[in-house]
Amino acid sequence: MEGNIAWVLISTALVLFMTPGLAFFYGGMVRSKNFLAMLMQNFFAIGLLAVVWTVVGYSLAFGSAGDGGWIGNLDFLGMKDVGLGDGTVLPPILFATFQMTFAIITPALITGATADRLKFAGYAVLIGVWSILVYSPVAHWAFAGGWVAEMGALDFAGGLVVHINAGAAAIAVLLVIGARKGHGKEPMPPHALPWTLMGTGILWFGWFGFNAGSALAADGIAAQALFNTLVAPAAAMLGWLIVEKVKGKHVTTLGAASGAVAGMVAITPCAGFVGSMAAVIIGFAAGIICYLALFIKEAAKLDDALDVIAVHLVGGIFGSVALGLFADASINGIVEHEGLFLGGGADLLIDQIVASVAVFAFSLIVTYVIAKAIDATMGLRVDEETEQVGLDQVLHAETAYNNL
Amino acid sequence: MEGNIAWVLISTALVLFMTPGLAFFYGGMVRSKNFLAMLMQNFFAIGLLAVVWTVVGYSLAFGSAGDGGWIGNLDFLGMKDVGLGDGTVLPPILFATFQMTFAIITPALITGATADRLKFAGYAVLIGVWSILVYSPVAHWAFAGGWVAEMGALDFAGGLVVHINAGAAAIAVLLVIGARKGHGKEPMPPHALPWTLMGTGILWFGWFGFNAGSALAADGIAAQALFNTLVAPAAAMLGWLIVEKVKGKHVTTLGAASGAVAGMVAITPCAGFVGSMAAVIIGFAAGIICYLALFIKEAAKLDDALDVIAVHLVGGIFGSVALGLFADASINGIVEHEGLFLGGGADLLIDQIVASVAVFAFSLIVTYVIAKAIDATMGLRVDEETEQVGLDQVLHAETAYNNL
Amino acid sequence: MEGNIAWVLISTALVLFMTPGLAFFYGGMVRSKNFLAMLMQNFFAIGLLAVVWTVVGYSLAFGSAGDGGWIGNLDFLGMKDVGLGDGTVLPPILFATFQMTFAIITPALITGATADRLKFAGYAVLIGVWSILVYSPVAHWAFAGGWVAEMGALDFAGGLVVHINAGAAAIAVLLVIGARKGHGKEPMPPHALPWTLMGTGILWFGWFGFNAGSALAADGIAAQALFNTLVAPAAAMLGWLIVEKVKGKHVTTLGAASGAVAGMVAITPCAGFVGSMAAVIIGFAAGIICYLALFIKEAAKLDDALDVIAVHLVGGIFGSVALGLFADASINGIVEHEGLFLGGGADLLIDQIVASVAVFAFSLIVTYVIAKAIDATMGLRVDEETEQVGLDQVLHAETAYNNL
Amino acid sequence: MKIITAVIKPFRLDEVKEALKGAGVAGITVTEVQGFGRQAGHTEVYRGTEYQVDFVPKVRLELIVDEADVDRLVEVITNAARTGKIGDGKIWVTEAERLIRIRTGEQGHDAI
Amino acid sequence: MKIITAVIKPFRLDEVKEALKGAGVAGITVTEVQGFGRQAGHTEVYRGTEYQVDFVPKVRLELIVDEADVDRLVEVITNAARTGKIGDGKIWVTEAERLIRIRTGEQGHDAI
Amino acid sequence: MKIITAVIKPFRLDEVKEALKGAGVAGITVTEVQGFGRQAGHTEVYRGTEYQVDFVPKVRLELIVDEADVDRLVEVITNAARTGKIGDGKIWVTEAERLIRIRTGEQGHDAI
Ligand SMILES: Nc1ncnc2c1ncn2[C@@H]1O[C@H](COP(=O)(O)OP(=O)(O)O)[C@@H](O)[C@H]1O
Ligand SMILES: Nc1ncnc2c1ncn2[C@@H]1O[C@H](COP(=O)(O)OP(=O)(O)O)[C@@H](O)[C@H]1O
Ligand SMILES: Nc1ncnc2c1ncn2[C@@H]1O[C@H](COP(=O)(O)OP(=O)(O)O)[C@@H](O)[C@H]1O
Repeated sequence: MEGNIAWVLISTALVLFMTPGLAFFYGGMVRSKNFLAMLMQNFFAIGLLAVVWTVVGYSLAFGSAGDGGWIGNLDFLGMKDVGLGDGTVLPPILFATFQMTFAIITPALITGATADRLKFAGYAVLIGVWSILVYSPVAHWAFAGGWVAEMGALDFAGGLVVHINAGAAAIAVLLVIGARKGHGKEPMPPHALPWTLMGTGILWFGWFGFNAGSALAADGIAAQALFNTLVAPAAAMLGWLIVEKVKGKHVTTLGAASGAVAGMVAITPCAGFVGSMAAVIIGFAAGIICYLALFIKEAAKLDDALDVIAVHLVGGIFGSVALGLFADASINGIVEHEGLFLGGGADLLIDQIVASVAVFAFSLIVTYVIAKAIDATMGLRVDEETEQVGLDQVLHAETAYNNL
Repeated sequence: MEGNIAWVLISTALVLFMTPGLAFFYGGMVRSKNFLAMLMQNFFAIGLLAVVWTVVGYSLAFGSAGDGGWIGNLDFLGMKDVGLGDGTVLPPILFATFQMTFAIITPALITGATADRLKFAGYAVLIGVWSILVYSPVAHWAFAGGWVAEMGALDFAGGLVVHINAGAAAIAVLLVIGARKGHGKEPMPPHALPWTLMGTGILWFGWFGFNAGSALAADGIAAQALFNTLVAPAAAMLGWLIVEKVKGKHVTTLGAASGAVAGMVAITPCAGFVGSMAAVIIGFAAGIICYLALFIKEAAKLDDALDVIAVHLVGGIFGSVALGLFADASINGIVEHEGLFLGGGADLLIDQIVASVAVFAFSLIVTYVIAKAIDATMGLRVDEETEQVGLDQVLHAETAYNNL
Repeated sequence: MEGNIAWVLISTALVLFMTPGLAFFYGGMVRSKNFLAMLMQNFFAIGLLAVVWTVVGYSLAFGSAGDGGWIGNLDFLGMKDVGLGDGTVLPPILFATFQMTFAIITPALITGATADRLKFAGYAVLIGVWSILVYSPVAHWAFAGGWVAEMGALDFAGGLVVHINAGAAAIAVLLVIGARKGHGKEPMPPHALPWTLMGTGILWFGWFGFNAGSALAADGIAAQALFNTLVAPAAAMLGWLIVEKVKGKHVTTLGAASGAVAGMVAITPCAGFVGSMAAVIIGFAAGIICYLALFIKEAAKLDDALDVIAVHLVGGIFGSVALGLFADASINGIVEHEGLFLGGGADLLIDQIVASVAVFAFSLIVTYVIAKAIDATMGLRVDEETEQVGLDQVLHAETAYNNL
Repeated sequence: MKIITAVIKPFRLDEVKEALKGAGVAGITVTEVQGFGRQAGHTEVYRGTEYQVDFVPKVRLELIVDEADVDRLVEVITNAARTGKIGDGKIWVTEAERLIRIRTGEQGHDAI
Repeated sequence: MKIITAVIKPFRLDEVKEALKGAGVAGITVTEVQGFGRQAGHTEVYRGTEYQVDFVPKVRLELIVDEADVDRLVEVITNAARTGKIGDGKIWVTEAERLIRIRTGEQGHDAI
Repeated sequence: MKIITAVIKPFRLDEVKEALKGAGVAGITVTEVQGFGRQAGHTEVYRGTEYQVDFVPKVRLELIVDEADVDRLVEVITNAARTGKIGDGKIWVTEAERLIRIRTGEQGHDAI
């Protein structure tokens, strides 16, 4: 058990490290006048959501686990009775902390879509409420033996709970706040891609904890998940770069980074359920598919600034559905129905699709209501002048770079 | 045992990673002409102190452990007889390495107070001597069963040994070197806060090893310490930002970072001794208290450039004392007298106060003597022109950013 | 076993994190117009080589392990039969993943020598082919019980396989592509050393996984390797800075970083085979020797832009040979012949020298042929105008920093 | 020949550049600058301390043009740069005695 | 109207700005520049190799002022920027033929 | 006195500086700028979208010199900066009415 505890301890630290990584992944892509605001949104997500999760979120998600239901209960409010364990099980407080790091990064993913225009106070309320009304229920469905799990759908590390969930929420918020000023007219190039690449490195590193840590043990399944989390993003990078090269003339560093992240997203639901070559295929396909999904935002007239839809929503859906094709009982005994391509029929595939649609719809609708309510009351978007001058100066009274 | 070894191995790596994190946490806040010098001081601390610790420091700190005394002995000079263990205990060489990372970062903390004006050679001698004359004794007192531990005071991961110790030393050095040229007259805004936020992310990540690693086992106590190290800084971030908002009009990214670090500091002595909601309370209070402690440096007319007093000294004292209120035997059986708020009476509280005062006074006095001696002989502060031109160019013949 | 698995899981993540670290270590030193290209080369190495290793590289390296031969077989193509283990052994898929991270970073090391002038497509082919024709064989020789191991030479974590191998390859590629335009005439100062220092911090952190992870167990040997990986680079930093101070007037941050990396390189082959004070001595000597080796590139008229020869080749040779002096059976029972200084005679020393020469020669020759072939067909070096304008813009249609 | 120098708000640069292109301008040299003027600076906060930042980021454009084009181009810049809010910036005109194109050695009007 | 251009040491910028404010100046445009001059550059070290950096960071100020104010302001800048050490910089004065305030279209003296 | 302003390609700066040193020039002020001109900008790619970057990095040099030296120095700069390819840049000359050395208060020719 000590070895398992050691692995989940470090995995928790790794996943927490992803949120700063995400901050910089996104932050390098925004204009420099909004860099600190992006960092702030992400770091603040740690501050607020750790407390929300401790007080109520964990209980709502993991109370009455295994009930096949829609939401947890209030048994664990304030981490009551979430103890240290007796040495023979994973300490419950450790499991709660590991899950906390997922609850933190999921709403933070939204900030990529809404870059450069969110009011800070509105954002704070948004993610706090969202965490309770959207994240905890969906986590209950899929991670805590709720109806999704009972139905038979699988989600190793958060294809449904994290990526589709956040991706759908991003669309909802975009529908409420609209596009950046100047969107489509002026180019808004990344102000400093090196930060984005640094963020990518940190994300990849942390994702080993995210996926392989979700085995909750230091065993062969964790090992396979680790392998898959290295190889699928690698293959996705190749996939993305190949399309990029075919469609334009250049392979870009942002493409390499984006492809890798797309692969991380897609392999998330599959990590501990699929074999080695399946991971290569899923990754490679994800790189291509997420690249092609970039056009969606234009078609849908959504100013998804940093492509949360293409990378997280589409990547999450693709990964969740791909699990219905590649799930492999020889990798993980939990797999009852193997994937279609392994001769397990369409059972799992259908469950995966149903679950994806359900999470997408639930998150989209509830998030829309929350965002609309905030926008109508305290406001969710800054005024035009703030947007011109930059969020850093107006909201946070700071400037990212000071030379004089 | 393997699981425990695995956890302490990675924890050691995590704590070592904190020193580069600290370098950037501080480095983002100084002016760009002194950025490299700040990085240099911190990286050099690794270089010098790892060797000092190996040769003599570890022995002075952990020799004759459990003697209730003031200093160790010379049994382990050059890591003599510090072996690999027999597989049933934590390898002694691993324990020595874990402790080494603490011995490295503690004097490095001082560099925040003295930013922009330390002579490199003087600094090198200062931390080398300090490590032997101040750090090793204090570590012996509290970590190696010296008089502080025997008295009954507790220090899970370094509230006394690391933070009060470094904070008091910072005051002493400030008394010797005085303020930066222009202090109080010209604004000296952080040259690039993104580096500071990156440093914060690394510090938080590494702090999981610092605190939860101090359990020296992969067990429930480590798990609770990990939880506390996530939640207390989160709550502290909220506390700091709330005061900031109440007193000014803005919440700042530097405030979010500073609040989080204040929470990390305060929870350090408590991490494996207090329960979940206690951690939330300690963290939240630390955020408020450390913010309010910012005024001390003005009152005391000390140019504590990057607020080592407010964050490390005050945070460390607050955490150490708070342990006397919240220590919880149900979390950790080592706790003999529970905290005042848990009905354990004032015993522990008094021990904690005595220990805090003792460490503060010892470090302040001895450091003052060392710093004064260095200043009188080789000089501890650069000349005025060097300060104007910048330390990077004059001391290190380098420039942080080269565009032409 | 769980504890061992936990340690190798996290070690694998740590080593993978080194490649982004290397990207920034190098990236800070190039001119800003080539910063992204450097990042791209390194991140792309992950993308391509993870797939190559999965499909064929692992099998060629570790197939028919222990045969005392020159190359593996095709048994594990596509990770066939590389399973999850039965819980009593390290999962084979985990071992394969750990080794993958070494296969990724080794060719990436070359990019430091060839900075500012490699054609991306040529580079991609180069490292892909190199991985198969050079890396896999050499890994087989030393890591998989091939002829080098059978002869009796030791390589704990890659002095031969990683550093001498990459260093020799760097010379070969330099012989093919020649010097940067303006080399020797205009100064080409590092555009932003803070990135280099950040990279150094990440490298050091990751190197704990590299070296201590190579114990493949969470045991005393791993602990000693961890200690050595902290202390040897620290001592090397001191060694480098002392020579720097003696020869010039300044100690530089780049010197601190370079010295530390030199120490990491030199201790790599020795990490789990030598004692504590031996590590201090090896490190200290490596700092001095690698500094002095900087002159080689001038003597050899090779424009080794970021000193891969001095740091990796010379550091790797020195460490490999030093093992013949300091190998200590009391640290690791695998050591049959102790080092010369421990009274074990010259047996091991000779083996180490033979192995170093063999790896050097093999890598130099085969790499030269590969590079020459690529250069003659698709081209390995950009044209002059691209070099002037910068690789970022021309090859990747991106700019690292955008202010307007 | 005349030199038109304009200091404008950074987020109008694109508009001004396009307008000048439209007006047939063949070359501009642009510098990032910091301006101090009637437009108040702003307050920044550093760990509980407020301080005033007097300088506001601006962009400085420099164009060498034929005397005959000056009025028209000043007009073009003014229109494209104007937001009507304080801090829109200034334009000033100076005399250029000679102009040389480095590549060809062409001088004066031909070098523009 | 005249343009005063001054190249000064960066760490005197604050002082010079305050002095100019005190002297009633309503606007300044500031650029970070690199200067080469009598003040020797410095040596930097790159892995054992020394190289000479000729350029020294400086700050360039530009003020459009009424002719009548030139002497006074040159004096103000000189006093505030002077350290007495080599490299204090230069001030030069040129003629501005026109000045326009973009926001209002005001011209000449009114636009200052 | 005259002011020579030159906008050149960044990678020629070293050569130009050395040539000017060789020609006895005692001071130069250098600014990083972005140029728009005949030299086409380039295309950048952002996640599948191409956009045109019109501005090209350039370096701007400013030298105050005696009238008598102008022709010679323009020649020196031209030769050192020329690559013969489009985008080599421009040199222009303006009149400086006064020049002051801050350190000493020297004026005119003595202040150069
Ligand atoms: N007299 C001046 N000389 C040089 N630059 C000036 C002058 N006055 C203003 N500027 C520049 O123009 C910018 C805008 O001026 P400001 O007074 O703020 O508002 P407005 O443009 O509405 O007059 C300033 O930030 C500064 O860069
Ligand atoms: N002739 C010149 N033309 C343009 N700028 C000059 C000239 N001479 C000096 N400068 C600028 O003034 C700065 C200071 O000049 P320098 O000769 O170093 O010392 P001093 O100011 O004491 O004369 C230089 O760094 C440069 O930016
Ligand atoms: N009329 C102009 N006014 C100001 N700067 C100009 C002008 N024309 C060109 N420049 C500057 O000179 C640079 C080079 O000019 P360009 O037209 O590209 O090529 P060439 O130097 O061969 O004429 C431009 O990038 C710009 O900075």
